[in-house]
Order: sequence, then C-alpha cells, then structure tokens
Amino acid sequence: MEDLYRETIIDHYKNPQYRGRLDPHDIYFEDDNPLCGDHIEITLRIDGDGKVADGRFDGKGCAISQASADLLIESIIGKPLEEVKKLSKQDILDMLGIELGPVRLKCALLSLKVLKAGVYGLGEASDELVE
Amino acid sequence: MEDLYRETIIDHYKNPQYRGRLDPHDIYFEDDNPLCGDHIEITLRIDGDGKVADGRFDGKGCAISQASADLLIESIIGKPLEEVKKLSKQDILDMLGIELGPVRLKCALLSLKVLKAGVYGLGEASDELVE
Amino acid sequence: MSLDLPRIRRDFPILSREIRPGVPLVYLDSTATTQKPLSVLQAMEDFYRRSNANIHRGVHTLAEEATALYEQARSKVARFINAPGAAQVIFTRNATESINLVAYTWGRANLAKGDLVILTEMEHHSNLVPWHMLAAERGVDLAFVPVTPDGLLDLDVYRSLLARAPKLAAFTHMSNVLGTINPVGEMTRLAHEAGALVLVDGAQSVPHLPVDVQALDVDFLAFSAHKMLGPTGIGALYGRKSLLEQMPPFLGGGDMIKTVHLTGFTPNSIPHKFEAGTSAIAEAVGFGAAVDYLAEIGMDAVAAHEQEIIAYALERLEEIPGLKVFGPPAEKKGGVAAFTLEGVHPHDVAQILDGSGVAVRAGHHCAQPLHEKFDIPATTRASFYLYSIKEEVDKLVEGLYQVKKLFG
Amino acid sequence: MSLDLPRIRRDFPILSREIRPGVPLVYLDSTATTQKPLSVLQAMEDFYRRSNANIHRGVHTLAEEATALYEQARSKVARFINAPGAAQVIFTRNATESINLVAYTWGRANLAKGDLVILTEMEHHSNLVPWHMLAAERGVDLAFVPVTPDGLLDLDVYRSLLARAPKLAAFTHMSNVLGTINPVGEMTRLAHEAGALVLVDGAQSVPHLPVDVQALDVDFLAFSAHKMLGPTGIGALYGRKSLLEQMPPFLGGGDMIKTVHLTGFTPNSIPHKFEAGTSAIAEAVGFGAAVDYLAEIGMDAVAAHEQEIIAYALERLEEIPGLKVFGPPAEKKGGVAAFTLEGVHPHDVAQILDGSGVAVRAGHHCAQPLHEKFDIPATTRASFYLYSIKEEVDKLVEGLYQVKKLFG
Ligand SMILES: Cc1ncc(COP(=O)(O)O)c(C=O)c1O
Ligand SMILES: Cc1ncc(COP(=O)(O)O)c(C=O)c1O
Repeated sequence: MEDLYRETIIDHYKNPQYRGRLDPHDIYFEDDNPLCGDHIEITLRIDGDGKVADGRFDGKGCAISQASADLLIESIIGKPLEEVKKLSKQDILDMLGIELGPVRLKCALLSLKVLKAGVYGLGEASDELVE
Repeated sequence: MEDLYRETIIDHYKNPQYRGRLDPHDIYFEDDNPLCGDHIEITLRIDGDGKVADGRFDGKGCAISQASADLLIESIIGKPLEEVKKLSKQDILDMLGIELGPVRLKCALLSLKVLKAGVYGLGEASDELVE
Repeated sequence: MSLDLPRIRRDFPILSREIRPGVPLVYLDSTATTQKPLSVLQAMEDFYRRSNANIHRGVHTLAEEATALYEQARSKVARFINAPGAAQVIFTRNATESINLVAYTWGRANLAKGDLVILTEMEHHSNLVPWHMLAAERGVDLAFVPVTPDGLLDLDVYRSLLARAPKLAAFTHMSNVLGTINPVGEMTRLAHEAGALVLVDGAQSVPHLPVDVQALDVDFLAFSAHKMLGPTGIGALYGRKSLLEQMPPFLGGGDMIKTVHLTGFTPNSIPHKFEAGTSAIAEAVGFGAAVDYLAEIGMDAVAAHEQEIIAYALERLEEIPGLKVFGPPAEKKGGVAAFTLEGVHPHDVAQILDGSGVAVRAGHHCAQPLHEKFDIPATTRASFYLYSIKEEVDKLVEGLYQVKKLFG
Repeated sequence: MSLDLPRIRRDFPILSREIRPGVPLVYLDSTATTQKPLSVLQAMEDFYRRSNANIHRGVHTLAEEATALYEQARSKVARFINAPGAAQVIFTRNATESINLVAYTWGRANLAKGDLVILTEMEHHSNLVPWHMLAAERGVDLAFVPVTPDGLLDLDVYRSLLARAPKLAAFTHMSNVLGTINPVGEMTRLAHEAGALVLVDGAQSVPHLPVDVQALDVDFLAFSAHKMLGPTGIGALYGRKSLLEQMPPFLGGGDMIKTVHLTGFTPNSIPHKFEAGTSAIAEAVGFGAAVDYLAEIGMDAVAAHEQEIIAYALERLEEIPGLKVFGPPAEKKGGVAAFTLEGVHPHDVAQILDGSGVAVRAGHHCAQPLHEKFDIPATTRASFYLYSIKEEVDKLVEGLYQVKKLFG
C-alpha cells in the first residue's frame, strides 16, 4: 500500500504546485472520465520559440488523476511543444513510479490525454493519444 | 444394443400386424414429428358399447415409432374408449420394454399422441396428452 | 439457524488465497459477482470430463445425459424461485439479457408511441438502457419513481404514476447500491390493479433472499447465476406462461424452431422458443449446482446471516468520522454498504484497501442516475454474502482508518 | 506435420470414458460440439479458484486480474483469425447470437423493404431464421444460392443474384452436413464488386481450417467456442472496424454504455458497445486456452489430419451396400460424413451405433431446407476432429454392418 500511494502522489495531490488557470493562455483543453467523475483542465502559455513558458491544471478527482496532472505540468515547463507531443503512457508511469491496473491507468492518463488534445489542437480527446 | 432393439421392436417394425387403413372408420387422426419425419395415421372403428372394434395405423419413420404404433393398436382392440383415454407414457414404455432417452421418447409416444387426440376429438395433438 | 461459517468458507477455495505474500484476500465485492463453491466447479468439471455433448437433438448416450443434466438444471432453478413449471424458466446469458429479451419481444409487440413504462431512479443500467432504446425507437414514455433521501422508493409517486395507465412497471427487488429491498409484492399488486404488467430485476434479490414468484405474483423476473454462486455466462428469465407463449421469439437459429423452410419458420414451444443456438450447457449444470448449494443452506438462513453482517458493518462504518453510508437502515436492506469518505476519492479508497487485501468496488456501480440523484460521482461499495464474516468487516474498517491517516 | 495422436488423445479425458462397462466411447459428433482438452478445463478452474471477479470497473487486484485475463483472451481469439485489432472481436454466446447481432443492429439500420439478402440452401438454421425474422418484419427479400446434386454451391446462380444489387451475402464457410468448403475468398470478392457486404458463418470453418479474415476480406465472421475445444456459453463475432463503429448497439445494460442518465445513454466504444451486462468471463478464459491449444498444433496440421480421416472414412463408408454419403468428394470437404442407409431410419442407425459406444448424430442437423432439397427427412452424421483416429472409423463401419444385419 505504501508503495502504491508513494509519498509523491499523496504529496502532489495534497499540495499541488501547478493547480490553477492561466489567463490569458495560448492552449486550453478539458476532458473528463465519466466513469469516476475525474475532470482535468489544462492551460498553457507558449513562448516565441514554441516552448512551454508556463502551465496550470485544474480539476477534481482521485489522487492519481490530480497528482499526475501536477507532475505532468511540472515536467513540461520549458520544453518545446514537439517534445511534449512525444510524451507517452510510460513517461507518466515513470513519474508516478507505481504500477497501475487498467481502471486506474485511465485516471493516470487523463491529464496527458487532455494535454495532447490541446497541443495538437484537436476537437476531441481520444484514448489513442495515450496508447 | 440387443436389449435396446429387442426382438419385438424389430419384429413389429418389419412385420406389422395392424398396418393399414380402415374405411369406413369412426375415428381418424394423423400427426408427425417434424424433427425426424416420423408420421403416424390411425383409424379406428368403435362398436355400440364404446369399445374399439378394430384399428389400423399407417405411416413412416423409425423402428420405434412404427413398432410402438403396431403394439399400441394391438393392445387397444376390444378395449372401451374410456380405458384407451387412460393410457400413459409408461404403458408404451412397458410394451416396448426398453429405456429411451428424451429424443427417442418422442418417437415412441407419437402414436399414443395421435390416438388420444383422435379419441378425444381434438383439433390438434399436444405433448401434454402423453405426459 | 446460524451458518456454519468455517465449513462454508472451506467450500470456497479462493477465500484462502493471498493477494500478495502474507496478505490474505478479504472479498467484499459479492454484489458485483460471487465466489464459487467447489460443488459448482466440480459439477462443471464432471460435465466436461464425462457427459459433454450438444443437447436436445442427440440420440447417443452423451447427448442424452447432457440433455437430462441441462433440463434438470432448469427444473432446479424453477423450483428455487417456486415457478409453477420448468418451461417458464428461460436460460439467458445474464440478468441483462433477460431484461433485453422482454424489451425486444414483449416490448416491441406490445408497446407503441405514448405508452408508459414505469421505472425507478435506483435501477441498474440493465433495467434502464433497454427501455431507453425502446423509447428512442418507438416513442414509448418512461417515468421514474423517485428515491427518497433515505434511499427508499417514493410509493406515493409510484401510485400516482400508476394512475396514468402504464403498460409495464419494471423495478429492482434490491438495489445494488443502497441495498434497499423494495416491497415487490405490494408494488406488484398495485401495478396489476392498474392494469400494468410487472418485471422485477431480481439480480440482487434471488441470490440473497427467499424469492417466490407465485407469492409475489410478478410477471417477469430476471437474474444472473454468477451473482448466486454459479458460473458466468448464464442467467435466467422467469415469465408467466401465457405471456411467454404469446411473445414472439427473440434470437433466431437452431433449437428455437419447430420447422424451418427456405420460405420461413415456425417457432418451438417454450422455453426453447427463446433459446437459440447451442446453450450454455455446462454453465446450466453449474447453475443447478449453485441453487442446490443455496437451497441446502436455506435462503432464510442466508438472509438472516446477511442481516447480521450488514447490521454490524453499518455500526462499525458509521463510527468513522467523515464516512457516509447511503441507503436505509440495516432492517430495510441487504448486505450492501455504499459510502463516501470525506476528502478521499472512492477510487483511492478502493485502491488503498486493496493494498491490505480488502476487495471493494468503487464507481457508480452501473447506477449512474442514482449517483446523480445524490450528487456524487462515485461511491465505494462493500458487499457481503453467505461466506462473509465479521472479521472481514473489521479489516475493512481498519483499512479505512489507514486511508484517513494517509490522506489526513 | 502429422499429429501426435496418442498424446493429443490423452489431453481429452472424456475420450477414455466407457459408455457402459467394457464399451469405450467413440465420439464422432464433433460437428455438434467438440470435447475439451485439460488445458481448457484447467484455465477455467484456475480462474475460478484464483482470480474470479467482475471485470472492467474494478480497482481491486482480483478485478484487475480478471479484466486482464478476459482481454487477453480477446486478443488471442483476434490473433487466431488474424483480425487487425482485438476491438474487432465481440464476445457473444455462440455463432447464432453473433449472426443475430448483425441482423438486429446492422440489418435493422441498413435494410429496408425490397432490399435483397443472398443466402444459400446449405445454411444452418442460425443463418436462416434471423433473416426470416427480418424479412417478415421489414419486407427484406431473401434469395438462395442453390446446392448442386454433388453438394456444391451453384456459383453461376450466385453471380446472377449478385447482379440484382444485394445489400448482403451471408453464407457458411463449411456446411455442417455436406462438409462442403465454400470458396469464401472468391465469393467475397464477387460480392464486394457487386457492392454487397459479406457475413460468413464460420462455425465449422474456424475450428477446422486456417481462417484469416484479412486475407478473405470478409466483413463479418461468426463462430462458437464450443465447436473448437472451448467451453459452451461463448462465441465471437468479428467485424470490420468501420462497420462495428457505425452499428447501433444491440442489448442495453452495464458495460455497453459510456454514460447513462434518466433521460438516455451514450454507447461505449467497440467492442464493449456490444457486450451488455456481465460477460462470460471464465468462458472467455477457456476460449483463449482453446485457441492456444489449436494454435500450438497449427491449423494447417489440424486440417491435414481431418483430410486424411475423411478420405479414409468416405472410402470405408462407400463400400457398405445401400449407404449413400451426401456432399462432395473428400478433397472438397471437411471432416463430416452425413449419410443414409437404405431401409433404416437414421434415428435407428444412431441408436444402434450408440449400443457399441459410437456417438453419431441423426436428424436434420439444423439444416432442414438442405434435407428437403435432397428429399430426405434426416441423415446420420459422423464427424471428426483433431483427436479422431482411423480405428474409430473402423468401429463406425463395423457398427453399420451390425445395423444392416439387424434390419436385414
Ligand atoms: C454451420 C453452422 N452454423 C451455425 C451453427 C450454430 O452454432 P451455435 O449453436 O454454437 O450457435 C452451427 C452449429 O451447429 C453450424 O454447424
Ligand atoms: C440490480 C442489478 N440488476 C442487474 C444487474 C446486471 O447483472 P448482469 O451483469 O449479470 O446482467 C446487476 C449486476 O450488477 C444488478 O446488481
């Protein structure tokens, strides 16, 4: 149990560093996981070189969905969008440092899905973005 | 195998005593078992006392359906109709002297079903007649 | 009348499993699906090892044995719910298919635009979506009996809906979230007086309570084997004989026909009319063994045991600060406790409990409208069965305190 | 490439059963259903003893294990028929339900009065009655490709029917009576050129031949686990992705939805959209073990073995005076020999053979129109699988000589 809910997760859940909303912003997207009510919204500012200047997430849901959103934003600030597009499921799992079953995986990947849909400028987020 | 196809069955199948059709007749009925193509027709003459004066069956199908029809007609000649109405599944099985699974039971009971539907003057033969 | 629990628990091999080395399983998810006793596994294994054959059309010994075993299972299930005849029990895949069967056959033959079907706010998706589909296709109207804050059906509204001359009232006997046991006998009497037929979703009641279709006088009853010690892949629909006989067939194929020609077919008599293609034969045999097991223990004893467990569970759970159990008090419910824990998402609760071997479910439990009613996205649900013991409730409570500590 | 038969037969416990003391089983009814190897029984038993839980929504360890096992089984079945993706394999109860699913969803969404569906005279009732029902309900027209006296489809008539712009051609890959293996690839190409979709009844081909849905380019393929070493209670429908995605859902209930409100629902993505309620979970696990077993032996080797057996069987059967086997010569058929014996009803043949332990089927084998075509009420059918051996053919032939003696 302790390894599943590693301190980082509880910590980022309880004390998120990047919770909020950037206004104005260059990129915005939101989506939810209807099965459990998880909801994530992401706003980003992009600098002149196409890099992420700043980012925030907002939302509600389980510790895994919220903590992974916070970790994700933390990890992309300063990165070029081209690099953000390449982020994969495995990157998220590495950040969380835990193993997850199929149901919780959806919680963990919600923020990545939202991020990618925003960065690609899609109308709808799809599970294929995070395969 | 020998006990299943006891001599009586093969014998009554190959050399039926009551195959044919009575004309004129007082009672007539026919029906078939669509699953295997068995077909039985029965004609009876009734005397003034309400007894079976004579009877015949005709039809085609497996040895069990044809032999049991022959045995059945043999057993009812001279009997009052009231007694014929009381004939049961068990009476047929006793005549055949063999055990039968559910599929072959239908073959064995086809003639009794036809007989009872005729004697009761029904429009349609039903499985409930031979329960 | 109290159960011999050590003996019962020995009948269920999975209950001695360790989830991880040193962490024994505490299975509190029987509302989702139940564990299987050895006798059920053995019956199916024996079937495959000795008698496996296709049924109904075969003359050879195996086919006859298989047919007899399959039809015996039907008789056992019929006796278990006190159906007047075995032909009134149709084997389906699950309770969901049973309800769909009625919606597709009786529903499409008898319901037209503007006809009313009464449902309730506590229905499982299985007793909502088939009617949504019919509503969209045919313009059938749906009305919902509300759930009161304490988790009961509002019977005044039910009565007033009945005054609108509905064709059907379809409701659950026991809620899989609130645990509420609805007054099916009374509700059926009222519906019949109003000229409506009654379909009861018995997915949670048949496994946990004595259910007598003749005493309750219901027209249809749907349930699943896997929720009552039996295998997956099989369920049942009980129906009133005259209704089943009039209903058009559902799926077309082998066994459900009397004759087939290139130009058309004539349907078989019940129950076969509704069983197209090769049935779940081994599963029926397992289902029969499951009702044997339950009947031997006695459904009164099963229900009494669950009453004891749920009363204890509610008492222990309600002592936890920030924990809220949904549904009525123990006397009015079966062995289900769905709850929220302040500040912690149900998924996190369930996952942390899993860390100590405690298996509970988190989510909307296929009753999303009910959760919307209570304005929560999800609950954590612990549920009990005849093999559940108080020590398991204690482990649950212990686990919940750990959750609180972690998130504190 | 020839099979290690003693080893294979040891994998099937039922094959060493004695029907009566001293009378070993000679199982020649695999077209009706097949026997199960130990690995399949073991996989299901293990599931129930270790991992049994409901799937898809669970957070606890058992639920995750069960979900993974269920979805792995889907992937195995998908790979077995070379489906491009596992999401294109929908688990159903059996081939019959698979065909009904297409008729109810694709059929009712796409077929209107006067639209033409092409079937054949050799179809199993499962691929006739669903279309009869649609014809009666919607006024869809059905046309039948005739069977030639030697048991082949008349492809000239097929071509001329295709000229009438049918919406669908639905036909069997292999006849369960004649054994005929139809040229599915060619027939599909012709149908697609004519703008029709193709549904293939693979109930007899998937178990016995290498079947590659991408090479054959079919739109739908239906088959049953119990006919390919797997358990009863589960089958599959393969469908082209774009079609499955467009089709409306079939049964409504849990798992097939994305969201449910009192006012309506949104369906889930494929394959879940078509799997309502608790699935046949243990059966899927067994199905996966069955395709593992077949894949390990190799379907080319299975087909080659059956070719050898059927060639031998036809040779031996045709030497019996008064015996007539229906269907094409061995090279054009699978391991099925349906025959008549002059002067003896097929039921009597089957029952007398049963006396010496030989299990064959008698009747119309759910292909009544085909029997009407040949003007016979029934046939006796012996059928073979990977565990069948020549000695069993010899026992059949011996038994048939005894039948002739008895009735002589
Ligand atoms: C050619 C064919 N199609 C369909 C079926 C139906 O299979 P099931 O009864 O498993 O649905 C069978 C089984 O007999 C068959 O042989
Ligand atoms: C009340 C209720 N109805 C229906 C169902 C559906 O049962 P199944 O998934 O076995 O069809 C369930 C199972 O969760 C249930 O609890």
